[in-house]
Parts: sequence; structure tokens; C-alpha cells
Amino acid sequence: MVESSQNENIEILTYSEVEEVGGYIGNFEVKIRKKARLVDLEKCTGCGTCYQKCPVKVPSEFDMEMGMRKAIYVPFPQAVPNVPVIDKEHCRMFTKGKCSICQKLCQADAIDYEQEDEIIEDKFGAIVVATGYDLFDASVYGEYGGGRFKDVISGLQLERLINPSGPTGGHIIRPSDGKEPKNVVFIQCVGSRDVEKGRPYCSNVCCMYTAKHAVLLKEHLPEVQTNIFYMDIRSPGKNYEQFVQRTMEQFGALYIRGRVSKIYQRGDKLIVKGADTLAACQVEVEADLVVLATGITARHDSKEVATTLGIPYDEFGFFTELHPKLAPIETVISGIFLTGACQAPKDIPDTVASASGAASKVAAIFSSDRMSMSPLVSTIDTSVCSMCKACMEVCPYSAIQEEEITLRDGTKKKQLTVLESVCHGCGACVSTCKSSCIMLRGMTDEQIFDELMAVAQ
Amino acid sequence: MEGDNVYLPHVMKIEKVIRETQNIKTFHFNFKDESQKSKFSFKSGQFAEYSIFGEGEATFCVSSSPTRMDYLEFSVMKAGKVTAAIHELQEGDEIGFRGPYGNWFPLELLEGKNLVFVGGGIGLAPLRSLIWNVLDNRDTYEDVTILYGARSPADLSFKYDLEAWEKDDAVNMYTTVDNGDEDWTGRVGLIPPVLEEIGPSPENTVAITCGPPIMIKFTLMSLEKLGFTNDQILTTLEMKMKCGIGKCGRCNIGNIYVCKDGPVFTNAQIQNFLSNEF
Amino acid sequence: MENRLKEEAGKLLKEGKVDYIVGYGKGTVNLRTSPLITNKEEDLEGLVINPFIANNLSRYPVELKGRVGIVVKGCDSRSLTSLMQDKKVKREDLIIFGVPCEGVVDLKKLAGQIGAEIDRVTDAEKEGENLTLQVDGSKKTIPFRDVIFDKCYGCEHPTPLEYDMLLGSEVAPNLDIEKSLERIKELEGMDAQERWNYWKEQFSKCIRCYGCRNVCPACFCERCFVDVNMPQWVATYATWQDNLTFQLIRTLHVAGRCSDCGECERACPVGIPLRSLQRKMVEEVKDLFGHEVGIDKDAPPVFSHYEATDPDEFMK
Amino acid sequence: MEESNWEPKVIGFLCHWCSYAGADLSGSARLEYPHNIRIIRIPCSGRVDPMFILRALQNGVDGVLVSGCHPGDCHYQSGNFHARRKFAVINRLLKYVGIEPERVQFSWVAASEGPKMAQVIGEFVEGVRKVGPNRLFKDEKKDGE
Amino acid sequence: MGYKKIKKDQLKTLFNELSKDCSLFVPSGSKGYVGFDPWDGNSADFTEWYRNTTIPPKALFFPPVEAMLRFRKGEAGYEIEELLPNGRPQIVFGVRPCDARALKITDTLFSDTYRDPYYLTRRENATIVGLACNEPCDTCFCTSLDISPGESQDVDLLCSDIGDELLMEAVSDKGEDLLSKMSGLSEASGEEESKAKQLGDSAKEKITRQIDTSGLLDKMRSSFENREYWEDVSRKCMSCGICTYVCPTCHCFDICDENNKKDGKRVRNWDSCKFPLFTRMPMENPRHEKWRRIRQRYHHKFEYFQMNFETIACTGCGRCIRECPVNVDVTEIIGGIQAL
Repeated sequence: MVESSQNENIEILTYSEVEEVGGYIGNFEVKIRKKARLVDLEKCTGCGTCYQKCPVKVPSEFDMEMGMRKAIYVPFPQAVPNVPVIDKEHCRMFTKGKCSICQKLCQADAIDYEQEDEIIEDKFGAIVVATGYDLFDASVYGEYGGGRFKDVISGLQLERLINPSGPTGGHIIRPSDGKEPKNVVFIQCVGSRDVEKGRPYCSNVCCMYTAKHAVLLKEHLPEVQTNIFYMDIRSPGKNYEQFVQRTMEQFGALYIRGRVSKIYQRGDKLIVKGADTLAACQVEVEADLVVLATGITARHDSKEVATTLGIPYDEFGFFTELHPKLAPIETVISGIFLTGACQAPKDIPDTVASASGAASKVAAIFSSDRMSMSPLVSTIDTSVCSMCKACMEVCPYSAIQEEEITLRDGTKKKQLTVLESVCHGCGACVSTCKSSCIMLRGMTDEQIFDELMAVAQ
Repeated sequence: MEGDNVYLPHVMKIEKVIRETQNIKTFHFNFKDESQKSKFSFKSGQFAEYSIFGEGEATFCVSSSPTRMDYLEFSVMKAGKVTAAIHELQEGDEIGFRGPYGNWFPLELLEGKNLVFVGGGIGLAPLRSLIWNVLDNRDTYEDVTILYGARSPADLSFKYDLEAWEKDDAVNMYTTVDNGDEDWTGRVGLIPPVLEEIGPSPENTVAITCGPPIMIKFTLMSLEKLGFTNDQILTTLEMKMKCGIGKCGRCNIGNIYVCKDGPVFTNAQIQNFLSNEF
Repeated sequence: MENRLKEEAGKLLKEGKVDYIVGYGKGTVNLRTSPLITNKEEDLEGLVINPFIANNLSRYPVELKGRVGIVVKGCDSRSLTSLMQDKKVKREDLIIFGVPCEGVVDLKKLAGQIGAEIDRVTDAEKEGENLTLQVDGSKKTIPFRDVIFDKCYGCEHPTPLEYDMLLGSEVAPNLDIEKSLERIKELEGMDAQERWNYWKEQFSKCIRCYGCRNVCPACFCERCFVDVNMPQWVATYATWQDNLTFQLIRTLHVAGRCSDCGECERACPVGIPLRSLQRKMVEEVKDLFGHEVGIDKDAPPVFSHYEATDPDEFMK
Repeated sequence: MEESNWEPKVIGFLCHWCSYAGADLSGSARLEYPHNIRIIRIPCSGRVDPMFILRALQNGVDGVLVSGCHPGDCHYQSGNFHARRKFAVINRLLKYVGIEPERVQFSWVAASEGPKMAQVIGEFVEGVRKVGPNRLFKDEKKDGE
Repeated sequence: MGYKKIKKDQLKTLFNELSKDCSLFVPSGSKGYVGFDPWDGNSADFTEWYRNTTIPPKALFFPPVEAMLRFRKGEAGYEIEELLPNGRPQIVFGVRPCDARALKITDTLFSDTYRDPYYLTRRENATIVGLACNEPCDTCFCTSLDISPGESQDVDLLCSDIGDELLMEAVSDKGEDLLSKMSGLSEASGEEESKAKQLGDSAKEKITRQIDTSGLLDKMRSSFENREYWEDVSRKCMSCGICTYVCPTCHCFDICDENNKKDGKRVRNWDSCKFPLFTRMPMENPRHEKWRRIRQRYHHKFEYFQMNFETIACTGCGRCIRECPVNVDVTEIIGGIQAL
């Protein structure tokens, strides 16, 4: 992120939302709301005084609410730009109407409580969607405590605990009492491959991150015993299977094939009851810490994003690619590409590959002034069009637009036109047009009629 | 009685197809039944109903000269269903033909006169029938001036005729295009100003013009400027026709039926009824 | 009612709020009314509202350039709304005078009822539940409900749904769906072959005057599909095959737009029971997609959108 | 055509992405389906105009099969949803005017469903065979000139 | 020529007899509208209800669709087969005087300069039996056009309904011939003759609708440029073809080919100047606007036809008024022109 922020051809707009997308490939007209961070980007030097002195503490989202941040804060240490933002919901200036400590202390005079959202409207040649994913909310699993037990944490929470810049400075402790865990249980497929929870798909990354966690845990706390309840181990990536094997053999992780049916508290321990389907017996583990391998879900607002962009999404909210095998990066809208987990659960190598793919797709578009398109696109005979616009309504690509032309006698006339670069040639408009004034080239009524007459002979 | 059904077409054979421009083709055709040929005659300016069986009929003038009866010719601009089908025709194909219909250029009135032909685009088709007719009896007429124009060099039809007339010392030939291209070394300009520039004298002269409506409109104005009276100007009109014989009710302008009373009119006649409807 | 309309319409014209008034005037044929379309105030004296206002005027604003004050009955108002959905008229360009409608007299039925042709009737007036007539000089009274169009028995919205001014008080629907669908039910009772033969016979009469199409407010195309000749889907001449194909396609095109105003059937000079096709489709569209025509002017036309849950059982 | 050796002639409008591919697959899988069907490939079932169906029947074709991607699988996102609305109405109308339901069939067949395509075509052709030659648009008598 | 009469209850027998060696057409309402249908041997009670047909008798001579020729492509190319109407004699019974006049009007058109063999063959083979009007409709205005509901010189044979009997009078040789072939007739008395005349006169009086044809030609000419007038009167028109198709004198047609290159027919079918497509050419259309088409229709009938054939192409049958879905009324339009 730091590197790309320094590239002169890249402008990063953080804390911003895309509000409207119009136009078409090569000419997208995008309206972006740059939200007011109440800190002047230009003036701020990133000295950090403000957030050191801010009196308001709020659970840190980045640390999965296991640590605290201030009301004026930088979301995470490597954030770009390294400029804090004021959280209006908690800032005393906004909750109580007075404080302004940060403003007074800021030597750069960068704090501006009055700052307003900025709207940017610009043209772009292509759009890459990389909006990522949300973590599955494991609290729907009543059998795992439904969020009641402090020591049942998610994989990502463990990740923060292990991290040197995390809330505990890299010290792995139980959230409940701060003791080091001795016996840790991992549960796989939480919110993955579970039809009942509406998540029939595999989240792709959990098997491997769990294995990694088991290894890291053992490295940090050599005394620890890791127990991993799993359904199947999915490790098809390069060297992945070997890694899992090492986790078992070298790092002593105990893999138990089976589901956990119940977790309950006994004293300061968590009793994990489950099945070992290979041994065909019930197992009960007395754990200090339980880590749930929570799966990947689509972003909570992915449907709104899809609607803004005009791209389709599947039943889970992941954006749909043009073709699952042959066009995994493209969307139905030419010039809009997908990358990363917004399309489907992906691990890092897959994400990097698809990001590189998207980047090169964009580069390919930008490398020439002209594009070659399929000739199978619709055209409108405007002289007989009655402007009911039914074609516009059924076009899945918004390829039909209204334009105003000036006639020879100077009068203006509104008419419809097909954006050839956007049209995919499905022909839905053609059969919707009652007067056949929109026609799909290469698949015209005349051609079909002739075929039909020939076949009927 | 056999043979008096005016709606029955002769079957004609296409003998040659000439691509004139992007969307204009000329067809040489002849009677399939040779015995019919001797009974057939027509005059310059007349038109006929041509048909592609299974598609329908369309109206075009006979563009060859009655002085040259080896074969007949017609020229077609691709514009609709039937003309598109006609453009698919190949040598040896058969078409229906009934006619000739309508009136013709009054040759007897042109005798001993200077003739100025002004044609635009495919409008040269009816004129060329008359031009060849005149040139084949060259001595009967005085000066012959031909002005032909098209939008671009690629849109010039009947290039072989233009060439022949160019070479003919007895013809004053002028060709012009609205817009030239790299290879075009000829005249560039719209027909009416070019006509004014040539400036034919109205003295003992008849002007015969045919072309798209907008060109006709301005050509008539130019001729007027040059001193031509309405009686000295002949033109042919085009209207949608179906029967060709004054019954189907389409081509009337006022009580004049273009098919039956025309298509050749003097400007005096046209001024009389044209302002009415258009 | 009439006076109020004249007054208000006059005001609209005078104040330049509309360019045209589209209403009903007295016809030149006994009992009939005729569309009155005018931009002159003095013509407004001729405006009438009575039980004979058969025409659906909603087609006119599509053609007229400018703002229009228009008189509509219940069914007409739904045609008008449907035209708004199809973007052929704009609500803001219209001042709508709604006429709550208790039914419109079907003159053919009336002739049948009195056993004489309509030109024998010199005077007709609705009095309560009855229609009082002067036939050949003598007074005759017949129940009003007996002489209204079949469509009126199936009218669920006799009071216009969209209006700026309601002329009179709302009328509650007086439904007799069975009577309205009588002919359709009869046809449905036949077997496929009989039905086909029935329509074949009906469309052998068709002379392709396009009266049905041209009076239909849902037929707003600049160019009708029958007038397309590349390719020639339907022959332009009248054979029963092409007549039937034409009408079937037209039926599909107006399905979801047809408000069952019955104008097609009324216009048909050769008496083809076109409503039996159109009304049937009104029922089908309602049954399939829950779509009622002309209810919501802001909704997309029924075939411009879809639901993932649309009926599917007919698919294999 | 001789009545005795009449074979149904049916037309299939198959969408390029699913049903046509399905038919292709059934072919490459060496599955058999009746040769009675002539397939016209269209980009999407949403391209099908009711005119195609009526014109085919008017020209004496014995049956028309229209097939596209399963709902939700449309290559063009929504083409088959729009098509389904139209088909539903066409289906009801044709039945109402007395066209045997066996003559016009709509189906969803995915690219992977080679066997289903073969089965749909097979059943359809058998259905058409049962109702016999299409005489719907035939004139009973010659022109009464 | 003397008057004959026949009892109405004898008509059925007469019709059965006549239809033996010719095609007999009588008014019938069995199809849901009134038209001339081939005699079906059933009921001749039309005299009880018949006023006029919806579709005029022109349809029998100039049918809505007729095959003109057949083309077939064989080994040796195209062959053309002429499809003329068969020469079977035809009797049309019950033609009203207005429609009989209309046939005379279309006769002039179809025989002018080029003979139209299809129309004329049928006409030559037909005998028109007229039926005088006792009960004209309120849409009738034939008297304004020199037509009398009670008499006609345009038919071959004229019948008048005098109660229980039809009075018959031969008007032409054809009529004379037909009359001589009819059985079951008896001589009519002078009294009955005058009764018929009286009924005709009273019918004439019943006709109140009228147009004023005096000086109309000039008025038409000067109204041509009055765009405002034509726009006003055309505003409610729906551009359908009903008025032209039910008009007994409208004769516009189109010629089309069956869509089959190998073996098809060329057909002629009714067309209407009310349709924008009628005069549309690829690049332009002289009558694209509705008011131009309306103007063309009335000018054609009341001006051009009169100029070319010395008669107005309207007989006052009133069909266009009756059948128009929006009640466009020719008498109103002509009245308006006279009042300009």
C-alpha cells in the first residue's frame, strides 16, 4: 500500500465511497464521496500527538475489539495515508459539544471539525472491484457459546493476539483472565460448508490459516497442545499439503475428524464435546482457548455496491464473474473487473493472481486507443422508434441510452442509442421491441426468418 | 381474350449485372420468350413494373434507349425489400416485367432544339435513355449539353457513358461532384451553381432534368435565373406506385396520376399542381 | 357535471394551462357521442357526459403536441396510466377529468333489446336504474344494466384511479364477472380443435382495416410489426392465417397494457369478438404476475421487469 | 407428404450458452435424440419473439421447442427471466386459441445437461407425434375462385 | 317494361332455383355483420330486417384479397399462370340504389385506359338485382348525390318491397333476361306500382342528412391550402382503414407476392389512403401526416374523381359515418368546406 501510494500514476482515495457509476468502458463517469475525516490531509504531519492525547477510548475494530483505540485514530499502524480520522460517533466534540484537545494540541493546525464530505466526479477507463469480504459472525452457532464465552475467539482474533503490534504486543493470552493457554481447540468450518447456516460453500482459506495458527501457537508457547476438529482438510495449493503434514508431525497438532457438538464452561476451562468419526467415538477436550475458523462471507454492503456498478452477484452476495472458467476476472459490464474475495473466498496467492490479472486486463484496454468488440450488437432504427424505452428497461447492461440530437431544422429530438462497447448482444431488447426497430446485428429477424423458412421447407 | 391482362408480367432474363456504385446496380435484361420481343416497344421516359417473384413489384424507368434494342436496361438503388432482392440478382436470373407505362419525353418537340440535360445521382437513368436516343439521331438536334453530378466520385453512376460522352465532340459534357477525393481531378461543386457557371443560353433550348428532389428544386431556380421559361423545362417525377396504370390510388398529386399522366412533365405543368401537395 | 366540466375546461384553456381539451361531444349519429378535441373555447359548449361516451380518449394525448385536459372513464384512466408507464404521455402534461362510470350503453345491445335499430330512438336518458327511451314516438323503459357493454360487468375500477378533478361522486364496482367472462368461459369449455375452428372462422371475416389496432390505446408503436416487411412476418393482405397471427401477436403486445376498454371489439366493422382475446389476457397476466393494468403509473411495464419467483411450472 | 410415413418436423430455438451447448454435449456424449428436430441457435432465450413460434407453425412446422438456461444461470443475467414472462403468456394464449399444448414447449436445459437435452427433445418429438401433423394453418379447400 | 311481383314467401324457392346455374349472393347477417353471402338455401327473411350491408357489394367484384397470377419456378425457369375469375354468372340480390351507383363509379375507374380484367370479368358476369329502400338509415344522404332510395337506373333489375310482396322491374337487358327466367312471378297492378313509388317518395323524405354539392369543386380547390381546417377535422381520426374498406367506391389496392419464391401467388388486396404506409417511399412520404391523408381522401372523392371522371366518388350510403369508431362524418366535413 505504501509502495502504490508513492507511484505517480496511482491515486489512493481512502475513506471514500463510490456513489454513482455511469458511462461505459473507457468512459466511466464515477461520482465518489470523499468522506470528511475532519483532519486536513495536506496539513497533517502524522506526528501522532492528537491520538496520544485524545481522552476517549473505543474498542479497536482492527484488533477485533480486543484492544482500544482513540476517538481520533489511525486505523492500523501501516495505514496509508498515515493521517488520523475523527470518529464522530465517539468524539467528545460531537457527543458533548466540547473538548477540542486535539485541535489545540495540533501544531499543524490540521484539525477541522467543520470539514464536509467532498464529491469527486471524474472519468475513468476501467473499474476494478476489490472490496474484500466480511468475517462470518460465529455467534449464530449456539453450540459454540453463541458469543457468550470470552475464550472462544475467532481465527482473526488469534491473529491479532499473535501479532507483535496487536493488543497484547504479541503475547498469547486468554481474553478472560490473561493466562497463557495450555490446551487449545480449533474448530474448522465455522460458517463454511454448512447448509443450515446458509453457507454451503467452502471458505477456501480456513484449513490453511488454522494450520498456520497451530504452528505459530506452538512456536510461541512450546507447551501448548493444539487440537483441531475438522471435516476434511482442504489443502490443494502449492506446498499446502506438506505444510499441513508438518503441522501434525513437527508441531504436534492433533487433528480430529469430526464436528463439535457443544462447548460449555467448567471452572475456568471450556469443555469441548465432539465426535471423532475416524475413531468412531465421542471426544471431550478440556480447553483453555477455543479458536473458531470463521469463514468468509461477502461484504455486508456488497449488494449496494453491485447495484451501483450494475454488476450481478450470487445468492451469497459475491460478485459474479462473466464466466467461471473462461472469464473469471471480467464482469458482464465491459471495463469492470473483479479481484480478490469480493468475487469468492480466495487466499492470498489467488488474490494476488486475480489482482495481477485485473491489472493486466486494464493495461490491455489502456494500451490502445481503439477496442475491437463483437459485431453482434444491437442497433436502433430511430426513425420508427416510439420511445417507449422498454429496451432500456430490459437491457441488463444499460447499453441503451437516451441522447439528444439536433435536427437539420434546428429542433432538438430525443432518441435512443446503443453503446456498442457495452452491448453484449443478448437480444433481449429485440424481442421486447414490439415494432422491431431495435435489431441485433448478425442475428436479425431477417436472418432468423430466413433460417426458419429454410428449415420449415 | 388472351394477352390483354395488363397485370401479367413478361418473364425477363438478366443478361448482365453492372455495379455502378455502392448501392446502385444496372441490369441488362431481355425477353425470355424471344417472340415477345418483336412485339415490344417503348419510348424514352417510360417506366415499368419489375418484380422479383415471391418478393413483389417495384417501379423503375427503362434506362436504355429505344434506339438500342439488343437488350433493355434498368438501374436500381437499394432501399427496401424489393430493391434489396433485386440487388441479389445474378446473370441468368429471371424477373417479371410489365410495361411500358406512362408518358415519355416528347421527342418531336425537341427536334431542332439545343438540349441541356441536368442529372443528379441515379436521376441520370431516365435521362440517359433520352440522351442515347438523341445521340443516335444526332443530326436532328442542335447543341447537346450534359451536366451530371453526384455526391462523390464513388457515387457517379454510368461512368462508361460519361466517358463516352466526354469523348464525343458533339456533346458538351460536364461532370461534377459535391465532394472530391484524392484521385478526383474533375470539377467540384453542387449542380445548380455549376449549371449557372456553364450558363447555357435559353434561346431555342429545352432543359431536361432529373434527380433527387432537393437538387431539382435548386436546379429549377438556376434555370429560371438563366432565363428558361417553365415550358422549356422537362422533368420526371417519382412517387410510390403499385399498379402503374392509374388505378391503385397512390401516386396522384391532385388529380394528376404520375403513373398515367406522367412521369414526364413540363415545369409549367408541375408548377400548376406541385405547390398544392408539397 | 357537464357544466362543471365546461367551466373548468374553459378556465384551463383561457389560462393557457392546457393546449387542448379532449372530451366527448354529441355525435352526428343518433345517441352516439364523438371525441371532441379542441383548442378553442367556444367549442367547449359542445362537451357532453352521458351514458353513451363509449370512446377511449386516452390515445389522443400521445398524438397531440402540448398539454392536454382529458375526460376519462374508469377503464380509460387505466389505459392512460398504462401509457404513462410506457412513457408515451407524461402525467404533468395532463389535467385529467375523471368521470365515475356506471357503465356505457352498448348500442348494438340496445338495438337488440328494443328490437329496432338505433335510429328509431329519438331520446334516451338514464333515470336511476333504468334507461328511458323514445322509440318511434313511444316511451320505453329498460333496465340500464341490460344494455351496457359486457366489459362493464367486469369493471373493478369504474371510478378513475388517476385524476385531477372528479366529475361526480365515486361509483362502487358493481361486478358481475361471470357475465363479463361469459364468452371466454364458453370458449374454454370447447376442445382445442373447436376453439381453433372458432377463431379461424372469426378471422376469416377480418378485412385488415386495422380498426382494432388504431383505436387501441395500448397500440402506440410508431410502426406496427405488421408494417415491417424485412422480414415480412405477416402478409399485408387478409388471409385468415395472417389475420389470426396478426391478432395473436397484437394480443401479446398489448397484454399487460390492455385495460379491457373494449374499443377493439366496438370498432371492428365485421364483428370479431376481440375482447374474448384481450380480456382473457387481462385475466392471465393478473393470474401469472399479479399485475393489474393501469394501477401504478410509476411501476415498470409488466414485460419490462420480472420476478425470480415468476411462475415456471409450464417449463420443462 | 404421405400420411403413413409422416415424421414430425420440429424446430428448436436453443440458446447459445446453455441449451445449444447441452445439445452439443449430448451429441459428443453419443446420446441419441430424434433427428426430427432442426435447431436454430439464438444468443439467448430472451431473443425469442413470439413471432418465431407462430411463423413456424404457420409454415407447417409440427412443433416448436424453445430452450434456454435455467433461471439464474443466464449468460446475460436476466434474459431468460424476461423470456419466461413472455413464454408464460404465449403459452396460455396459444392454448386458449386451440393450439395443442404438445406443439409448443419451453424448457430450461443447462450446458452440462446433455442427457436432459436428449430427453427433452425425445419427449417433445413423441408428444408432437401423438398429436399428429400440424394442420392448424392449412386451408381446408383451395381458393374458391 | 312491365312490373312483376313475387310473394316474399316465394323468395326461398326463387333463390333455390336461381342458384342452380349461377352464384347467387343475398344479404346475410349470419357472420356477425351484414354482407352479401352465397345463398345457403336457408332463410330469405332478410327483407324483414335488411337495410344495408356493412361490407359493400364492391367486395364481390373487387374482393379484399384476390389472386392475380401464380408463378412457379421449374427446370426452365419461371412460369406464369393467369388466375382470372371463372366466368360463372353471378346474381347479387338486394343491392341498394346507392351501392348500385357505386358500382357504376368503380366501373369507370376499372375500365379507364387500361382494362382491369379481374374486376371487369366479374362485373360482366354479374346481374345486379336492386332493392329499393323504404327505411333509409339516419346516416344516409344519397339524395344529395342524385340518388333516390326508391329507384335506380344503375341496377339490372329493381325490386321494391311493398309489404308481402316484392315488386320487380327490369332496368337493363340483363335484368330483362333474368326476369324472364324467373318463375313464380305474377303481374303487378298499377296500384302496386304506385304504392312502390309512394314508398320510394316517402323514403326520400325520410332522408334528412345532406351535403351541398353546388359549387363544391371550386370550394374543394380553395380548401386545399387550408391546413388549419384539415388539421381540425382530422384530429379525432384514428387512421384506421374502416371508412375506406366499407366505402362502396374506394378502390385503392396493393399488389403483393406470397412469400414463396418457388411457387406462389401474386395477390391484389385492398389498401387504404388512411394508412401512412400507403405512399411511403424509402426516403420520403408525401402523406405522412394524418391531415394530409384525410385531405387526400375527401379531395379524391369530391374533387379529383370528379375532375377525371365527371362524377363524385361518393354515393351517400353513410357507411363511413356509421362504422367510424370516432364518428368522423363526411357530411360534416363537406359542410365545413362549403361554409369556409
